[in-house]
Amino acid sequence: MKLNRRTLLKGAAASAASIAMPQVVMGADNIKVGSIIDTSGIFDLYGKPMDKAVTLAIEEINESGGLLGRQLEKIDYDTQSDMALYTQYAKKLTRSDKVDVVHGGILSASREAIRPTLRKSKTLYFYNVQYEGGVCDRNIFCTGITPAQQAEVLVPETMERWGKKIYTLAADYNYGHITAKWIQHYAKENGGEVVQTDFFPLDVADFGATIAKIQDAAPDMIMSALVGGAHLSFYRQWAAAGMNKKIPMASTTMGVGNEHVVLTREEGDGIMMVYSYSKELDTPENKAFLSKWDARFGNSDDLHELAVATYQGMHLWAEGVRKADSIDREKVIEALESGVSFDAPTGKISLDAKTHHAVTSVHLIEVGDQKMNVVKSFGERQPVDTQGVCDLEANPDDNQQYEISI
Amino acid sequence: MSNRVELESRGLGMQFGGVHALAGVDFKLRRQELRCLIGPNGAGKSTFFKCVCGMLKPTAGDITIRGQRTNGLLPHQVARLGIGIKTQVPSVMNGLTVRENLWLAARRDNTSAVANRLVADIMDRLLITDLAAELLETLAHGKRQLVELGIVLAGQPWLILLDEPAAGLTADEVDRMIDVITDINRESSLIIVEHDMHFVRRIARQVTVFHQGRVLIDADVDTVMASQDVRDVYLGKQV
Amino acid sequence: MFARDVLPALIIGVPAMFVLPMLFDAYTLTVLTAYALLALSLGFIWGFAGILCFGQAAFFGLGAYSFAIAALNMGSAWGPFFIAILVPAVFAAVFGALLFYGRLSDVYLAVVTLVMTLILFKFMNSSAGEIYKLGDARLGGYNGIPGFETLTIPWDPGEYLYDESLFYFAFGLLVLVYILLRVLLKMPFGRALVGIRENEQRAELMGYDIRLMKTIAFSIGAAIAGLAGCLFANWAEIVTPALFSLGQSAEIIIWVIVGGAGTLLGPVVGAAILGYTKFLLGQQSLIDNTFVLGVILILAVLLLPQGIFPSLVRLWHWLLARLPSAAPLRRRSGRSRRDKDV
Amino acid sequence: MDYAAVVGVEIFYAVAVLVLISAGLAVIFGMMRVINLAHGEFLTLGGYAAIVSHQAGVNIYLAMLVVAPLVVAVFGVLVERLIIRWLYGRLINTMLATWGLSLAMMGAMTMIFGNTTTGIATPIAGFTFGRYQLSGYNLFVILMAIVVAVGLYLALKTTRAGLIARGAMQNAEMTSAFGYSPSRVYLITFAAGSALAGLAGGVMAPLVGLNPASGANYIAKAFITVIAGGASVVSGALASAGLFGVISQTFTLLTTPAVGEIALLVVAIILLRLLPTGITGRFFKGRV
Repeated sequence: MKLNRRTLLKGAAASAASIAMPQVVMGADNIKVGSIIDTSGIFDLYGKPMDKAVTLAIEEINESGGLLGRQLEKIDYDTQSDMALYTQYAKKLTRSDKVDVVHGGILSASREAIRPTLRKSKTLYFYNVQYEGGVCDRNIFCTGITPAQQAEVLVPETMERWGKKIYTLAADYNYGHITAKWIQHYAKENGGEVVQTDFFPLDVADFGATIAKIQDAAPDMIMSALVGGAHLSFYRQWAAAGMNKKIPMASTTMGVGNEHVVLTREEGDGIMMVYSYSKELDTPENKAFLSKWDARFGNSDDLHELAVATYQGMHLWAEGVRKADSIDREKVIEALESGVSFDAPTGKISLDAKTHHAVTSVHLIEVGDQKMNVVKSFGERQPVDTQGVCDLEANPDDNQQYEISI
Repeated sequence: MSNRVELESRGLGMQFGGVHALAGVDFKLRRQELRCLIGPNGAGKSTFFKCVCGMLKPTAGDITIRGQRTNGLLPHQVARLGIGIKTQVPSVMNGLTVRENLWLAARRDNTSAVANRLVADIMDRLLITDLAAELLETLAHGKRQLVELGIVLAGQPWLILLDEPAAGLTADEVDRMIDVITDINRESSLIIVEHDMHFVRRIARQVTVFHQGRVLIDADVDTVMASQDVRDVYLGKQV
Repeated sequence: MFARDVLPALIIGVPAMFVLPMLFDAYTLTVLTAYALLALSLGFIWGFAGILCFGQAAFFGLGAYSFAIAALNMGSAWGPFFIAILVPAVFAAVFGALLFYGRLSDVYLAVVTLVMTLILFKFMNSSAGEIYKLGDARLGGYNGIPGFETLTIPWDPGEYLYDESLFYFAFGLLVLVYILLRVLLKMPFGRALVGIRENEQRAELMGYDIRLMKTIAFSIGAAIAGLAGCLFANWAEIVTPALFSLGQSAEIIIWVIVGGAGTLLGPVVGAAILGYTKFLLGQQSLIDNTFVLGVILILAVLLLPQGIFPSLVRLWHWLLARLPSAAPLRRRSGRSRRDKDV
Repeated sequence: MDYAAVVGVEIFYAVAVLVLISAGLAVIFGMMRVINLAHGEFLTLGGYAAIVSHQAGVNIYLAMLVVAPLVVAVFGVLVERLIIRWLYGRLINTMLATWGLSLAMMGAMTMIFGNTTTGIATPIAGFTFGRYQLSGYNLFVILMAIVVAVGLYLALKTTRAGLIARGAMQNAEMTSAFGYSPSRVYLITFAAGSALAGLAGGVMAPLVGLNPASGANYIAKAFITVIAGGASVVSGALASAGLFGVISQTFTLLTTPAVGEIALLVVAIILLRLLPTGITGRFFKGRV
């Protein structure tokens, strides 16, 4: 009966991947890498390049002989931007596919949906996305940047250039609320003030009233932590009112969805941000990475921060396996905690044992000519926000996402 | 025949926007009476009918049924006073069978066993037992009129309001309808709104003529038929 | 009643409960069961009481959220289980009374229920701030509420209901609710509801208070949807505002119409088939999933307006009627036409 | 004072957007008793038509005001012939079928255009008003809404086609007695409603980041505006757009956008509860 069920499922799920790579070839000896990402639905803009990044990293590792002499096998599911499917596929990955590690999740909600399942089933989990910080769970490694890593650099740098009165606009969910707090924190620390913070539900696409309100408040600069397609309208309407010539803007989120390419030069030029990655980074690692990406996928138009973080997350995990010389979860976690690093496209990246978050370089970026031009780079930034609340060395059994209070 | 007044309206008025569909109707119905309401189109008889059964809320005056003031009661509340209503266009449950239609009406006040018996009796009386399992949507107009009458009877009302029961019936069916109505009248009072004067002549004793939202004349059938005023109204002259 | 309504459900339901987990994964079956229950709730109020609610997802979401919030505050899960049924039922009773006593029907009813769902959706989505807190539970906005207690075996609080045991529990509830609904529909209240669906005016003239009866039916539907939401929350271990979304409401309607409105089994089958289809579609990337669902809905409305299940029943009778020994069967097919409550 | 003027423009703008996005739906609902739940995707399609044609070198105004309505009208003709015409008189079924169409279009546009957000820049620069910057394009949107409302009113009231269309809605047989096929009248009405949706999509395109799921942002608002407006096409849409625009914008200015949206929805529920046939069902009976 067991066999019956498996064949039934496999037969029905005749995905392109499994056609291209028949079951027989996939030896039982392969290391199974589970990947669950939204490659369709409203988040596929983020998910598709991330999926490519997983593919690229696996192929690289396999070409260089695999891990522990075994080949990596990618088992991926499209969660269709539907949170219910995350739980479902996570259960499938752990119970019937029995993967050795899971990389994936985009939204925090999707991460929180699968984190308990992966923890219970003792499956190592890598979450490779810029997020609000605060997750404290020994089973997970978060390789994306967190708000403090951005705001710590972005707020003082832009205040120095533009002035001390900040008007913050943020997406109305966890990420936005927490980022807004950090903006406020660093503004105060550097002697400035946030005159007003407005939150916008993710589907709000009309910012006319807000633009009027901002003018009334007359700030020196705008800090935007707006997210997603609907919020792109803000930059457009802002420029349409001619405001981009009057009040400068910085953002912790613009560019992740390649917004700077969608916006015209008129609309986008001059916006400043801080990220760990820009395609314009002039380092040999980045050049090499870009040429590999281009060779594999034709062009790198859709490449973004999250895809690079995913690529790096895959390699960090591989480093951990190599160092542990085992695929056993406990040994890999110990190896990762003992300090592994990777010379990544973004610069050197390593993992903080206390929080399981990334220590990474960040770069001050200014949009110009639809490119993210690097103005200044800052090496080895600690995940200070999560470090403030989480210490897995002291409490290895901790299992929650802290809301950082400042 | 008892003389007790069972339904009465005093100064009943109904206004739609600026139009007075009813302008002070005084009306009395006694026990076991069979009353026909006639009048040209727009005379107000259907509006009166709807006010009595709760589908419209009158804007002036009072309706009293067996001593209880019923203005503003809803149709189901009026129905629960023991009043059965048959509408102009047969209002039946198309997707249900004849038996189910009758049963729903019978079951409201009775136990299932009593309701079943009642339904069987009524189907016998109306000679529709052979249709018991047919869906209403498959029945011809005349049968639907009969079934609707059956639904009304299944509620065991003491007062029945019929709106144009003869409309669209064949000559044979009209004969049947008249028999049934006469039969019903042995136990219940009836108010019948009707256009068809031949039909009225065959069943009515007392007739109320509506005109321009008022009662023009209220008399026995022969008087009404002989009245010059009534003829003028039907010929469209102003009175 | 027992022989015609309860027995067949048991004869099919009980073996199915044990056979299905051998064919499919229990965790997939559990969520399909929750969906089936949700479809059943709409199938009941739409198919039998004639109330087309465009916002059945609201009660699903309310059930799930009530469960999560209560579980976080109470620390155990059986109290919340009943709260998850009660809250949507009470909410629907109040909201339904507002609508039905105001005589809203048809399109206007559809719009108002849809708007109500949107309000809940927008509210839940913008509840990320710290002030949105019920007891120990933060509403969490877009990210939802994770980390609440889930159901345990009543006599063994240490043992969680999950995977196969959760499936047995959910499926048992589905069979139970199905049987209760069938029995309800055979009772005078249920029959009168069908009467209201067929002709409101006539039901009123018969003396039935349709406002009250519709409100009660609406509330029963909401209770079932809340139960489905509670099961979903137990399965997913997280609740998010997406539960209230228009997409979720749309899916429920699609399940019911594809399965067949006017039957109880149809929506269940529709939800199971389409839910599984969606799951399978997620394992390929050739064709967009939303596109497939949309096309299915269009085709269902155009070609099978009565739904798959009643169409199959019709086909069955059509075939029977053409068999050589059809004479006695023909009469029966006439009977079964009236038994819309398949 | 300047601020009041700026706020006033914003409120007018909000009303204008509602009028624009609901006009097509109002025509189709008011004249044909069909609710097109794919209306949001019709707008999105109009947006894509404008953006793609502009990127292919078409003048931006031509793209927004001509190409977008034309493309969507042609698409509307197809939809009417393939889907809607089989369902006339079955309100709920048309709602369900067009809901399916909405999902299918969303999926199809995702497959064609990808799920990336695109857009075009606004062709009109902002200008200074006292201490404030105002968006010139917002004024253009207000102007377009006025043109649409007046044009629609005149078309229905004074032209022969409008008369026939209104006649067909009252009594289809009479129209055929006059020698016009009701089927063609329906087709043309649906195409006209689609064209209006396309126009709105085109005009809105420079203001928003467009992606295949954008329609969802519009449909609920348009739907509520039209239903709350009631049966009269122009006066209904104007009345409810005015009410909702003022309410949502006022609440947005005073509090947050989330409250603004919720306020709009709550008012919609109260309104429909009190006036179950919409504003015009009560106050403007029988007007256009």
